[in-house]
Amino acid sequence: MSEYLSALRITEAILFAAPEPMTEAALAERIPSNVSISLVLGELSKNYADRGVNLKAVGGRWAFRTAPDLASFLEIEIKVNRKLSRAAVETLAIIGYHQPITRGEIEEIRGVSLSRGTLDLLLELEWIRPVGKRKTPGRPVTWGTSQKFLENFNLNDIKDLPGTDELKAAGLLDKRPTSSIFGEVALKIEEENTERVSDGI
Amino acid sequence: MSEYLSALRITEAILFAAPEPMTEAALAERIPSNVSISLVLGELSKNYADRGVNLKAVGGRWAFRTAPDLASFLEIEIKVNRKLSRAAVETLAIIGYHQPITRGEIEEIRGVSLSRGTLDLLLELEWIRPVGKRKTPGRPVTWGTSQKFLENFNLNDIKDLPGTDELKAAGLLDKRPTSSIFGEVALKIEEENTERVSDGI
Amino acid sequence: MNDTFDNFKMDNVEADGTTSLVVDLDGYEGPIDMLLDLARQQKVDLLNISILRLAEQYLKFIEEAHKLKLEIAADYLVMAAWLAYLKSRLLLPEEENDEELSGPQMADALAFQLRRLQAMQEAGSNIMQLPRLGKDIFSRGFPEGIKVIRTPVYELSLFELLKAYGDHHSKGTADPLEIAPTEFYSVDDALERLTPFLGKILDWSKLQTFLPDSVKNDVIYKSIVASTFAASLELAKSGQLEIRQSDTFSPIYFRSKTEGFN
Repeated sequence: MSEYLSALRITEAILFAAPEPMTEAALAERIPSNVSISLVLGELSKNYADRGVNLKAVGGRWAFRTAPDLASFLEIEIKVNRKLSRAAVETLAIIGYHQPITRGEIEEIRGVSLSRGTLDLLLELEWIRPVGKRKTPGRPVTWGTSQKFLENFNLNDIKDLPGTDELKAAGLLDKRPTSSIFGEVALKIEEENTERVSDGI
Repeated sequence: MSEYLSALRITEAILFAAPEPMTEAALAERIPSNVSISLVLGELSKNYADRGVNLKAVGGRWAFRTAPDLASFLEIEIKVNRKLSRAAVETLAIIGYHQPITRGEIEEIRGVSLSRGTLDLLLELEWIRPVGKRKTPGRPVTWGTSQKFLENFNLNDIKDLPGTDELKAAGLLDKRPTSSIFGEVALKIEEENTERVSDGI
Repeated sequence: MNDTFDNFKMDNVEADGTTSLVVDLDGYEGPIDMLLDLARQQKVDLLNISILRLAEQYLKFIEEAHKLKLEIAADYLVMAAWLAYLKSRLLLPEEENDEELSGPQMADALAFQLRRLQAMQEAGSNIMQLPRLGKDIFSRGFPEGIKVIRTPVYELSLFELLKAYGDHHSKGTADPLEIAPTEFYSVDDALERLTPFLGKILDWSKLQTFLPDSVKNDVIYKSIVASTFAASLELAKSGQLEIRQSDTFSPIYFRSKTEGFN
C-alpha cells in the first residue's frame, strides 16, 4: 500500500475514532512524515462532500459530521433544547461579532443593563469565555466565544459568522459607546445602570 | 437525488451518528420504503471495505468500526514521569551498599517488611538483578545492582558509591535540617556540600 | 424592568389617523429596544428614519402611560428626558457651540445605535438558524476513542539515592550531634572585642567604628552589628558604657562612662 493511501486510511480512522475534533498538527504526527496532511484532509473532505457524512473543519479542527441536509432523518430522539431568551441571543450575537467585549460595552450596545443570568447562562453553555481584561480603569473582563461555540454552530472560524463582512462594511461592528455623544443625560443613565449592575452582583 | 442515493446517504449518516449498532429493521424504517436496506448496506460495506473505517455487521446489527489493521495508529503512547516511592529508593540504596543481600536482610536493615511491589518494580526497571543464593536454610535469592543501575547513575563501578565517611562529610548522614534562618550563609554551606557530593562521584 | 409593563398594551393613533400603533411593553429589552420597535413600525429604512418623529412617538407613549398612572422604569424616563431635549435641539435653530454636539449629530448618534442594535438582533436570529450540533448535525455517536497508553518513566538521581541511604542510616544509629561552627558573630565575641576599648572612648563614637574590618558578607555583617549592640547594652547595664541614639534608625553612639560625671 502506498504511503499516501495509508495516510488517507489512518486519518480517516483517527477522525472516526476521536471523540473530539482534531488539529492538523495532531493528525500530521500520526501519518507517514513525507505525506502532507493538508493534501490528505483535502482529498478526504472532497471524497465525503456528497455523502451522508462530511469531513469538516470546525473551530480550526477537523471532524466528521452528518450532512446538514439530513437533519430531519436523524431526529432519533426529540431533544429538549432550552430556548434561549431574546436577551441571551442578542448578547451572544454581540459577543460573537464584537469580541473581545466587556459587559459594559454589551450594555452600551443593547442600551440596557444585562440581567443577572444572561452571561451566566451563556457561560454555562460554554459558548462564551473570558478572554482577557480591558486596560481601562477597573480592568473589566472581556468576553469572547469559545471553541465549543464554533463546534456547536458548525463554524470553522469566528469570521464565518453570517454577514460579518457586510456588518463590518456598514460600520456596525463599532463598539464605541454612543452614550459619549449623548451628553449629560446619558451619563446619568450610565451611572444608574452601573449602580444597578453592581446591585445585581 | 435518486431515492437509492438518498437512502445510501441517510443510512450512512444514521450509522455514523448512532450510539450503538443498528438492526436492518430499524434502518429500513428510516429510508424510502421502496429501497431495499440490504442492497444499501451491501453497497456501503463494499464502499468502505478498503478504507480506514469499515461497515460491519456484528450479531445482526450494523456499525462502523475502524479497520482492525490500523489499531496501532489509534494509540498514543505518553511517557509519564513518576517518582519512586521512598521505600523503593531506600531499598535500592541498601541493595547498592550491601549487595549481595537477601530480601530478609533488607527488611532487617529497614526494620519493616518490604511491600510486595517494591522489589518487582526495581527488577522491572532493571536496576537490580538476582545475583545468587545465600547458603542458608531456604536458600534465599540474593540481590545486587545491574549494569543499567551503574549507567543510570553514571558510575563506573559499584565501588564508586561514596563510603559512609564520605556521606557523613557531605552531610548526608546528618538528620539535622539545614535551617532557613541561617539565610545566605546556610545556602552557601549547602551549595558547598552539594559540590562536595558531585566531586565524590 | 419589564414587569412594570406586564401585559400592558396601548393604542396610539397617529396624527394622520392612518396608522394604528400598538405598543406592548411586555418583552422590551429597554428603551433603545422599544425605540427600535417604534422605528420598525415607521416601515422605512433605518438609514432614513425620522428621529424627530420617533422621539415624538416615544414621548407620546410615556405621556399616555403617565395618564394611566403606570409606574415607569427609570431607564425609560431618562430616555424620555433625553429625547425631549433632542427634540428641542432639533426644532430650535442651532446656536454656535463648539463644545456640544448639534441636534442633528445627536440624532445621528441615536440612529447609529438603533441600526447597530437592529443588526445585532438580526445577527442573533441568523446565528440561531445555523445548523446546530446535536440538533441538525451529529458527531460520531459511538467514538471508539484513541487509546492512550501511559508508560511510566522513573527518574532517580544519585543524590536522591544517597540521601535516602543517608536518611535511613542516621535513623538507626545514635550519632553524637555535631553542631557545625557558624560564622556568625556571637554576643561573647562582641563583648570580647568591646572590652579593650572600655574607659578609652572619651568622645561619642559610632557603633560601626568598633566592628572588625574584614566582613565577608551582608548576613554576617548584620549579625556583627546585632551582637555588638546586644553587648553594648550588657556593658551599659553594668555601668561601663553609655549609649546614645537621637532618633529611630539614626546612628548609635558609645562613650565610656566616666565616674562621677553625672
